Amino acid sequence: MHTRIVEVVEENPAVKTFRFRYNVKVLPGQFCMVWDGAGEEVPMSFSYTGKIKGVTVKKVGKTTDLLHRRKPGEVLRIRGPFGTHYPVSSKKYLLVSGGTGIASLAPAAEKIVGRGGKCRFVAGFRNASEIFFIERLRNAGIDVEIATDDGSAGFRGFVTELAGKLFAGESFDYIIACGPVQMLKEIGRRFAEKVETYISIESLMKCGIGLCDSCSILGYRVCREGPVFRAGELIEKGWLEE
Amino acid sequence: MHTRIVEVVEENPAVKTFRFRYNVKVLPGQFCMVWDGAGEEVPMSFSYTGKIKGVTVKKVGKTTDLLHRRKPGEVLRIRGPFGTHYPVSSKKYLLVSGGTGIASLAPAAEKIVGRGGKCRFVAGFRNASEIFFIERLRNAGIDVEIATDDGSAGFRGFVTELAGKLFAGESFDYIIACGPVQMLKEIGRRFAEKVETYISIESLMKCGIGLCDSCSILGYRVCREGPVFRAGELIEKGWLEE
Amino acid sequence: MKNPFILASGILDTYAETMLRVAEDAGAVVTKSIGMEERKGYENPVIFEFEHGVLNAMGLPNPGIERFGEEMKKLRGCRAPVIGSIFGKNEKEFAHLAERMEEYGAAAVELNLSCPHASGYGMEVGRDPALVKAIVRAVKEAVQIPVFVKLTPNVSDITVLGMAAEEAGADAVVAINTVRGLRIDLEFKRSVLTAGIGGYSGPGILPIGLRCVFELKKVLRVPIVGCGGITTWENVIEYLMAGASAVEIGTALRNDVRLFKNLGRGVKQYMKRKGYERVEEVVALAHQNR
Amino acid sequence: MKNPFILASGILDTYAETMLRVAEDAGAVVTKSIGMEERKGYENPVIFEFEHGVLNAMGLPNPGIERFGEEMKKLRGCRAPVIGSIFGKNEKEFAHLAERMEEYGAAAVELNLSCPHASGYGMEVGRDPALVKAIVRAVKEAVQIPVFVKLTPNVSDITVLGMAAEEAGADAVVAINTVRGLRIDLEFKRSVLTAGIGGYSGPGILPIGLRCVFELKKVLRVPIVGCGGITTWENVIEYLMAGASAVEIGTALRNDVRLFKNLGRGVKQYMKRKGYERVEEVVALAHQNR
Ligand SMILES: Cc1cc2nc3c(=O)[nH]c(=O)nc-3n(C[C@H](O)[C@H](O)[C@H](O)COP(=O)(O)OP(=O)(O)OC[C@H]3O[C@@H](n4cnc5c(N)ncnc54)[C@H](O)[C@@H]3O)c2cc1C
Ligand SMILES: Cc1cc2nc3c(=O)[nH]c(=O)nc-3n(C[C@H](O)[C@H](O)[C@H](O)COP(=O)(O)OP(=O)(O)OC[C@H]3O[C@@H](n4cnc5c(N)ncnc54)[C@H](O)[C@@H]3O)c2cc1C
Ligand SMILES: Cc1cc2nc3c(=O)[nH]c(=O)nc-3n(C[C@H](O)[C@H](O)[C@H](O)COP(=O)(O)O)c2cc1C
Ligand SMILES: Cc1cc2nc3c(=O)[nH]c(=O)nc-3n(C[C@H](O)[C@H](O)[C@H](O)COP(=O)(O)O)c2cc1C
Ligand code: FES
Ligand code: FES
Repeated sequence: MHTRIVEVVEENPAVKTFRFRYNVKVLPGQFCMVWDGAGEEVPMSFSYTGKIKGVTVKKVGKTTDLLHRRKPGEVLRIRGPFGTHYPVSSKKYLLVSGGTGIASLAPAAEKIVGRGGKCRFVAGFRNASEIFFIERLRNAGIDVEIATDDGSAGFRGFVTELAGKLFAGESFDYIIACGPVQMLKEIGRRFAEKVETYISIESLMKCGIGLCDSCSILGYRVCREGPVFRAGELIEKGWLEE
Repeated sequence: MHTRIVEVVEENPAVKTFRFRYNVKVLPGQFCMVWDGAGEEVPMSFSYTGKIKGVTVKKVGKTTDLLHRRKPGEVLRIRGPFGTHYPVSSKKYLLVSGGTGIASLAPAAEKIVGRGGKCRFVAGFRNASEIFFIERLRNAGIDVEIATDDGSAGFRGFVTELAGKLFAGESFDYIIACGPVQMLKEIGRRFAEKVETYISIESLMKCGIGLCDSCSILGYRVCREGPVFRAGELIEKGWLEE
Repeated sequence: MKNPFILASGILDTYAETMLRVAEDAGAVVTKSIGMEERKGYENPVIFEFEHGVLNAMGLPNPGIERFGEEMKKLRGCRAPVIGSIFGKNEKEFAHLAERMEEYGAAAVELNLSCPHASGYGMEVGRDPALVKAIVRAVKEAVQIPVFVKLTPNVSDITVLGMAAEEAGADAVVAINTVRGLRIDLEFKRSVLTAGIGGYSGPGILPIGLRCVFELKKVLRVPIVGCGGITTWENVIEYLMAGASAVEIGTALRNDVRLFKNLGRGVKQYMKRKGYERVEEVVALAHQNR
Repeated sequence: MKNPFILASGILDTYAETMLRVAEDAGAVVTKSIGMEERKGYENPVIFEFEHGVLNAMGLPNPGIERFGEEMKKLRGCRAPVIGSIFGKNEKEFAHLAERMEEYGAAAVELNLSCPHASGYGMEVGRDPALVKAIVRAVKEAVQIPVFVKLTPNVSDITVLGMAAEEAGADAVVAINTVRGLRIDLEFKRSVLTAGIGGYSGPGILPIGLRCVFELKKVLRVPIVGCGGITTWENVIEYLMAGASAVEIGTALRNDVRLFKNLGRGVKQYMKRKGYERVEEVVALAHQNR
């Protein structure tokens, strides 16, 4: 479906959020295929799942660079929502994001709190200048802690370490995480055996509808059986050794 | 849809009723395309519109002859229901049939009575040996009078004349009629200006779905804008002169 | 033409009265394909409707060119130009049929070189570029009115046929006629049509029609009339952007004889929204944007 | 083969792990078409899904025959025979690819002479009966395993290709690959696919695939594998009755990786109801009943 961009928000120098109307039910963790008619069609997680949907795009290459030039009023084609979603309930959650991983976790955190669940959120960034969405989360009453690689804000070090510290002091029903694959594997190694752990992974998407096999890992189509997986399921199949 | 014949009733030496399950809402006056996989596919009015549907077939040629050999348990393919239906309400009706025209009028009469309407039914046949469905109608509490060309039963003469007599003595809200085209034209001539008159006409059907024009008369597709027409509508277009 | 919508041949166009009705909203109407002699067509079933469209093998039923004169007479006052569709075995038949159509007052003739299920006619003739050329030449010599050539998609390369038609002087090409198709009845263990293989029309063939128009537009200078699978105004715009200057519509009319009116509204609104004033501005746009 | 359901080439068959998953319910699986060198394929969008099916122009992305050996190794324990699909420019490439597939343990090779959107490959080769013959001959000489030839419907007469394949020694033909098609994006005024024209698959092409199988059955003695548009078990029976001895299925798997299991149940129940014991009894029934 085609939709017009209603708002563009610069989250940090390399990340912009595009808001648009898309009248379809979307669950946190699901993604869409976004096409502006000029660049490539690319997968993006929904960073807003309410009435005005949104995707939050990091400029990393040709297409994301083109997308960053899009202005309100311009048209995007959205296919989706596709894929699995984060478990959302009134239980107690530890959410762990790395970089733009925060984009897909933010709506999950809001939904959990909305359902009466409890969230602790640890968000990792390379440095202070890359931080975004923290205000949004705090406004929703979510307790966020930050980790940066260089210590320019919050905890100095990997977000997985920070998560480990929190986990040592408190008990959680779920851990859900989104970020670079190395981070997700570390999450898997640390927590998957101890608590229900869900992770959202990226993969090369072409069709988005479970047809082409380009996104598959370990026999799972990331576009359909993922992008949100129970970490234990992947680990059983040898994901950590991959 | 395919369905199995559940019952075959011999109505008279040349007419058989085939009953079958067909779980679709059908209104009296509508027809279907019936195919047994061997002969041609032919249009037939629904003579039963309740749970177990039915068509009542007069043997007039190749295909109807083949149909007459079909036994319970054998398969028919039914397409439909197609076309318009008789107006059915709690008003007062005069129903006029000629020959197998009684097949499509019978369910209308039953529905009218079921709705609390009043029916007088005049049924024309060539002779007494061709009479059928009269029991059925009387069982439903409908007052039926018969006309035969040779006087072998009931009134001697055309059913249109008998209808004229009734009409002279009583007032009706609707006349609905089904039978040979000359009879229907006579109905039109006699009554269309005086009372709401609906007639069901036959025409050569191929597609049944309004595509091929084979059934069209006066710019109307009999399979879609018909087979039940308001007589006045056709008369305005010159039907009586055709 | 007051709008780009043309009634396709074979749909609601055997009788003048039905055509007059459709013509109220149409830019033009094409008659049922008419041949030299009366033909009854195949026995029923001649139609199979399913989710993605319709299969038909009518077998070119028609009253023959002589008797069709009566219908053409009734079409004299028609609000839209009447295009006479004709089918024949060879140049001679086509030329004769075209002459009669011209005498009857047809605004143009459309050569059915594409019906997929009548042996000796239609695509059996229209698949051969040399025959296409010969027939178009013969018809062009026989009549003054414009000559449209309706092409079959059931070929390896439709552009070869389009170029043959253009070289021979065709004034426009129409693409596409139905796609050869078959469905089987599981109970009766045979084709759903008496004739066996039929022609597939309706929304399921839209991508094939669009592809053919797109291919033809790359090589032709004469106007292209797009046909096949149109159900919505969006489909109409797609055909225009693929390279069609007008469209023919058949199958979708079964559910709505006034379809053209509704499509017209949709197309107009789209054009207004995008700032286009004339249909021509939309034609072949998809070729510019690669 | 434990059942007549074969995974079609290009769907969920680039990686061994996914194929192993589909293979649990399949009679056989065909690999993604593999060529001489790695190809990335076209840029996104390469897929367009709509009501009547899917258009794709992937551009034959594949790791190249050398690297594909790794996947084939992982497929050694596969519960279903693995058929290696290959595409090349000429006899030599095809023969080489087939040899490698045989070395890798493929149970058969399927020659992709039919992909409609990769220039220099697929149907551009497979439309020419002489080339088809030459390629099939070369492959037959190169390998011992059975050779399947996958045909394109985008031709005037698919039986000519089928006969060429049979004469050259093909052990089976597969019909059909996708149908050339196009859809246009009204906002972006261009094809919905980067490559422009793509291949149409899914339920909308069912009548075309059935028709091709029906036509081929009339002239061929080698078994035919039906393919194109199968979504339900009824569609499978239609293909069998049209003349197929087995079927390949692609597009419908996207919504149900265990589709074969469900289809198998439906087919079995139908056969029981009708008193057939073996699939072969159903094959080509529609040819008997005219
Ligand atoms: C399910 C899913 C959800 C995603 N959600 C987001 C999101 O919310 N925000 C966001 O900024 N990005 C997200 N991505 C990643 C995003 O799709 C890529 O960053 C984007 O496709 C890069 O396109 P490009 O042309 O700008 O980069 P390219 O020039 O193509 O490549 C730049 C880098 O991006 C990587 N990349 C390219 N294509 C993909 C792809 N399809 N999937 C993953 N990595 C890719 C390349 O490997 C390379 O490292 C998501 C990816 C997936 C699979
Ligand atoms: C809307 C509609 C409802 C009908 N309902 C009934 C019904 O309830 N019971 C019933 O017995 N008959 C009904 N008929 C008529 C029935 O369709 C024909 O009697 C039948 O098609 C004759 O087929 P045949 O092969 O046996 O006859 P043929 O050998 O084809 O012809 C015998 C006679 O039937 C006429 N006929 C053939 N085909 C048709 C046709 N499609 N429509 C009308 N007349 C035709 C011929 O002109 C000829 O006079 C209906 C027709 C229509 C159009
Ligand atoms: C019932 C039917 C009859 C047709 N008869 C003819 C015909 O006589 N001559 C012709 O050129 N095309 C004929 N066609 C093809 C249509 O004109 C048109 O090319 C085709 O149906 C595709 O368009 P659509 O999808 O809008 O129907 C017929 C199509 C149908 C469905
Ligand atoms: C995404 C996609 C990729 C395909 N790739 C190939 C391929 O690499 N080789 C091939 O021979 N056919 C390929 N095909 C064609 C299918 O194998 C099959 O012939 C076609 O899709 C029709 O079957 P279906 O309707 O069941 O999908 C592909 C089809 C799709 C949809
Ligand atoms: S992107 Fe095609 S199967 Fe997942
Ligand atoms: S039977 Fe075809 S239009 Fe009525």
